[in-house]
Amino acid sequence: MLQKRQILRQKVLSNTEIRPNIFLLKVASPEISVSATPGQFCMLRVTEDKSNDPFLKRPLSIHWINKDTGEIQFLYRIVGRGTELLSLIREGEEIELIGPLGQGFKIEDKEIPIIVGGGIGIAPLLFLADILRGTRGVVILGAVTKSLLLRLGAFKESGLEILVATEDGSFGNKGLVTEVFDRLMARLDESDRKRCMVFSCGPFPMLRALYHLCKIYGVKCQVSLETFMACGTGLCLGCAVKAREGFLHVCKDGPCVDAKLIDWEG
Amino acid sequence: MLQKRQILRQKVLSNTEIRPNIFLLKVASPEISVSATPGQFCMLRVTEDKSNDPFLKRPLSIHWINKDTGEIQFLYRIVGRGTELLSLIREGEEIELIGPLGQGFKIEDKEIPIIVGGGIGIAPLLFLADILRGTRGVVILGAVTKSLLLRLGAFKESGLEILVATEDGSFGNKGLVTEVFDRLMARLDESDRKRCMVFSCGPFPMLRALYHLCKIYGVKCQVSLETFMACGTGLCLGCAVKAREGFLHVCKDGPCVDAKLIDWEG
Amino acid sequence: MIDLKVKIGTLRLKNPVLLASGTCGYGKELSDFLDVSMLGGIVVKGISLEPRKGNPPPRICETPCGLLNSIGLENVGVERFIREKLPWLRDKGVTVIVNCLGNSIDEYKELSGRLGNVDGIHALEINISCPNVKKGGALFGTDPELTFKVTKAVREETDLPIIIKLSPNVTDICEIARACQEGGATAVSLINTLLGMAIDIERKRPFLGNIFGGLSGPAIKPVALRMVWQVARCVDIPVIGIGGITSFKDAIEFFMAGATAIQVGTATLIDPTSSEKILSGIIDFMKENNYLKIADMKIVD
Amino acid sequence: MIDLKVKIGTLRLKNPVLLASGTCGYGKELSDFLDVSMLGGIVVKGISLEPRKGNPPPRICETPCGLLNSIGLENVGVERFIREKLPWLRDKGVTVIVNCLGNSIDEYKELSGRLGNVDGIHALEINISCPNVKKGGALFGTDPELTFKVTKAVREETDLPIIIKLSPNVTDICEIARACQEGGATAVSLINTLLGMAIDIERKRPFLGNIFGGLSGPAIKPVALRMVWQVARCVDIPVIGIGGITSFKDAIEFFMAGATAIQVGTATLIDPTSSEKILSGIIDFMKENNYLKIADMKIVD
Ligand SMILES: Cc1cc2nc3c(=O)[nH]c(=O)nc-3n(C[C@H](O)[C@H](O)[C@H](O)COP(=O)(O)OP(=O)(O)OC[C@H]3O[C@@H](n4cnc5c(N)ncnc54)[C@H](O)[C@@H]3O)c2cc1C
Ligand SMILES: Cc1cc2nc3c(=O)[nH]c(=O)nc-3n(C[C@H](O)[C@H](O)[C@H](O)COP(=O)(O)OP(=O)(O)OC[C@H]3O[C@@H](n4cnc5c(N)ncnc54)[C@H](O)[C@@H]3O)c2cc1C
Ligand SMILES: Cc1cc2nc3c(=O)[nH]c(=O)nc-3n(C[C@H](O)[C@H](O)[C@H](O)COP(=O)(O)O)c2cc1C
Ligand SMILES: Cc1cc2nc3c(=O)[nH]c(=O)nc-3n(C[C@H](O)[C@H](O)[C@H](O)COP(=O)(O)O)c2cc1C
Ligand code: FES
Ligand code: FES
Repeated sequence: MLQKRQILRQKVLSNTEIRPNIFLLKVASPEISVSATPGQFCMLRVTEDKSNDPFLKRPLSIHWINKDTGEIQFLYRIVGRGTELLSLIREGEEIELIGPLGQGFKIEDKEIPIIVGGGIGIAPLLFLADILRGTRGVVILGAVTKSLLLRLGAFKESGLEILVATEDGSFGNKGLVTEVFDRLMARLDESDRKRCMVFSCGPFPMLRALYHLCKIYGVKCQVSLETFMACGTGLCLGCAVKAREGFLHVCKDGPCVDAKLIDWEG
Repeated sequence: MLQKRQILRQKVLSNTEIRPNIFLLKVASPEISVSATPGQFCMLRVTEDKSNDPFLKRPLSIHWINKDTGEIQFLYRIVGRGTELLSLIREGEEIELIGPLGQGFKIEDKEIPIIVGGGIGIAPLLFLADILRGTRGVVILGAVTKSLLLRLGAFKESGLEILVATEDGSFGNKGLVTEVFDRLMARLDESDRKRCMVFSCGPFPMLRALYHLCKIYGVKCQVSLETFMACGTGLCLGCAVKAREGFLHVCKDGPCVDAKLIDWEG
Repeated sequence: MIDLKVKIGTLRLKNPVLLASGTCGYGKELSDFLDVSMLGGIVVKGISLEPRKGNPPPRICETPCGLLNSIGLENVGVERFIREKLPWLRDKGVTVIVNCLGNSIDEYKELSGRLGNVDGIHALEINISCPNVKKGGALFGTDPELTFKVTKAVREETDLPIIIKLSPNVTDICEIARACQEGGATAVSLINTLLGMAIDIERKRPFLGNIFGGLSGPAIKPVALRMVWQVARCVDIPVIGIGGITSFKDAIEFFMAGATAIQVGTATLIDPTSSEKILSGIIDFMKENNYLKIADMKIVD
Repeated sequence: MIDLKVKIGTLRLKNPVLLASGTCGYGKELSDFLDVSMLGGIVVKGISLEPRKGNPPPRICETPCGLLNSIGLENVGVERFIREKLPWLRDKGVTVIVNCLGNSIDEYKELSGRLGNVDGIHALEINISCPNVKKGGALFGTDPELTFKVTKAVREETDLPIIIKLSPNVTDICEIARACQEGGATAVSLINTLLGMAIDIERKRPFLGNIFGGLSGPAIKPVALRMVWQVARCVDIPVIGIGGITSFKDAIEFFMAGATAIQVGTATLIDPTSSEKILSGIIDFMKENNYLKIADMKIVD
């Protein structure tokens, strides 16, 4: 039997704090770079060799990939012990990871892509924007304030139209990404809206609000979900989230799913 | 109430592999350097911050101290997970440790000190040799082969007479340190022997053989013991070793004890 | 020269490394990483007569060197298992042990009857850490009499080798193991998870949707090993060791305690190839220490 | 504004952080690092009528996020304790709880009678994880009836607050806790260590001189927390939480589960100042979350 996948140990190219507590991690991973699609994730070992604590690998979305150089990037925020340990890994060291995992975003040719990301939720969306280069797509990025707005320059390189919302109005539109999205949809005519596909990632309340707007406007919507994961590979059934019917397993059915499958009030 | 002791976090000055799997660790610790006596030890945290595994601190003897600069040294061999993790700590990083702990060697002025160390067991003896500078003392160092002989140069600086035994005869006398010791004792007269105090550290069988020789020659003998330790501070009673009567607790009654207190056959 | 084969009654395993129920799906999920047929066998996710949806999220929580889970026995049910999952395993030549869940003695009976006649199933593992709905929800596996009854009922229903999987949440594990032996069990496997919980202090509520969960992983290994040691000394049937096995060294400890085979559980979640690494580590250890068979490693006291 | 004081019957603690028995010696050993009188109190190393030598070495073994110990209740005996150890604690104004060991109901009685009249002792903690020599060595704490009898016997012997310290190695912890309540216990404390073992695969023999040992440390916290949650919901007397508490967050989890106070055990071995850090972390957490008393943190379900 062919072993398609392995636990990879790969070289860290850099691990830089780009904003307070926000890190950009670059890893040389030809294996992952060739096969990954936008929206997929990896499980990363944050624990030192020989130690069992913290016990689980951490899921991180693939932020960006350079298929030519085999470099992959992760963008992460320190929220606890695991991400803190991850932030200590230095250039030249090796990191253990598994990937690419899960279902990425489903992209169809004739659609108008609308990318909506809030806060660290923009992580999986740069790779997506890059792939959508040359389309009529729009990217809406949100943050609390200008200094927390992440990777704006990198998104601009995709050539897509970029709209920005900051809650305090320090940059771009004042308000929430959903408000910008609302105004954008209001401007489009019915037939364009039908062709739109929203791709989103961010805090749950933002995704829920976005989903409700999409329902009102009759726009299709995919979201990237987060939940606690033990394996990331479909073995444990631990990553269940409430769906319209029963449960979805984020690591296998997702993380990117059609927003209408989810039980948003659950 | 005065808090005399703290958990120290101190800067690592260097951590160098001086022989395969043998490391010399230098730490800036003015606190420990001022109060430690030869034969005492420290408990060192080998675990990364935020991790609980490996769970226990590791006991290491104080190898050498520079009271002027506040530098302390440890000499250790990689035997398992903890010492392996310790070996990864780099210059400039901090290490958490407690010390000095336990009873060091008891040194009296009029004695002729005979220092006997085998293998990594020489670790606590350099500090001792340094303190005994200027006495009539003799140091007997042993190793399997020349390349495993540790810190010979450093011992020479103490100015004490140095005898060396290698099991394969590749350096110094061929044979065991106990054989060299035996010959040395045979040369001394009764009154000199009475004034001798043997200080020793090494593998248990070596210490036992040495103790039996000391008994035959009527020579006093102190040994530095090793055992599994949880706390190193006298709290858990976990470090018991069989004594003539009941148990000795290595971290409080030792590690340096009068050899005749121990149950060598237990 | 080394003989890795072990016998559990009429069940023959090519080697003593099994995958533990609930941590390897139905085998196929792992096949991207591992040739499952290389192992002694697989214990598939617990199966009940009817499909089950499982517990509300969150279902997992990391703990020091361990994992709390409250999956709640989510599974596709016996019919879909036989139709959709088993054929793949059969095609690959995998030795299949089916972990069986029931809420009454009748359910265990019916389930083992149904599974007993199906090609490609080599043994049943009866998970008695299930609530007995007829008896107020107390677990079968914490009561020696109920354990005996379940064992006997299943024994009468099928000729397949029957492994009873013990719950560690008991005062006297030997009493339960003896009840299995008396009931006609081919073997016992242990341990299932220790009952535990965690609290989310920010939200001020239990972390898991189900409040309680099962603790697994390296944290529980000392308890598992102790119980295997005890059970291997109080029954005459084979004992399969489970609990926190992450490296070949852990496996060797269980063989020395008296286990005939072992199961790798949570370790697979963290590294899907763990079982393979453990197997090759066992072989190396046996070579270096001149052991010819697994049973030679048992400590005789 | 925050009131850290807690009451355990007539025992008043200035704060809810205690040192657990067997991990803080007789207090003085810690005084180089810690002002013990700052804490709620100390539970001294288990004391028996006669001095005990303890178990053969090795007595400790590191496990994943945990510690196995088989100290074997080594102690100086009640008379030397009173003569040599207690005066120092009394002088420092430390609240002293004496952990009591016995091998028969009579021993527990005699010991608590002896300790009940001594100045400077504020409560007794009865360790019922001791073998009952009259009953083939089964532990008192695994049998509800024996637990009841021990509690009652001690209760009749002294007016001091009596805390019964429960063994977690039981099927139904509530059954045991209720027996304590019925026997007249002032409070229960839990958990003592989980029974575990380790094997030295190089030497092919159990690692500990005593074969079995007690597992403590972060590894066992989920089990301890679950039991505290259960017991806090099945008895009306105060519950003292113990098991793997290493940070203030762990302590908060226990308060939320329903503990009135907590004990810091193995954490002190690794960092002798843990209890102090935990106490200050509790205070900060309460301030940030506007809790006024410990009891306010309990989750009401
Ligand atoms: C598919 C997927 C993709 C993700 N992509 C990114 C990303 O690109 N960038 C990023 O910053 N974060 C991402 N997250 C969230 C990230 O996994 C968590 O922030 C991280 O695991 C927290 O670990 P910790 O040890 O620092 O925090 P702790 O809170 O100490 O972690 C304790 C446990 O909770 C889990 N956990 C905690 N928060 C989350 C969370 N929000 N989601 C899932 N598990 C969590 C941890 O994995 C761990 O098992 C993603 C999550 C998922 C499921
Ligand atoms: C007072 C004292 C002084 C010591 N001084 C030195 C020294 O200067 N240089 C040196 O190289 N070694 C010294 N040792 C031994 C050293 O502590 C062990 O080699 C080390 O703890 C091994 O840890 P590990 O994690 O690498 O090994 P592992 O075997 O993985 O450790 C597992 C557990 O066993 C304990 N352990 C293992 N071997 C020993 C041992 N021989 N003695 C005590 N505990 C052990 C560890 O501390 C740990 O708790 C000393 C031991 C003691 C008690
Ligand atoms: C996510 C998860 C799901 C599990 N599901 C089952 C199950 O369905 N049936 C069963 O008998 N045991 C189940 N178990 C228990 C394991 O098979 C095993 O007994 C336990 O986890 C201890 O072993 P470990 O520490 O190696 O994981 C499950 C364990 C985990 C972690
Ligand atoms: C080395 C050691 C010695 C102990 N001795 C006693 C004892 O004498 N009496 C007792 O009731 N509990 C004793 N215990 C149990 C602890 O008091 C505590 O209940 C247990 O270790 C769990 O808490 P922890 O995980 O915080 O250590 C001991 C524990 C350890 C680690
Ligand atoms: S995280 Fe294990 S199945 Fe999804
Ligand atoms: S190591 Fe704890 S008392 Fe000596």
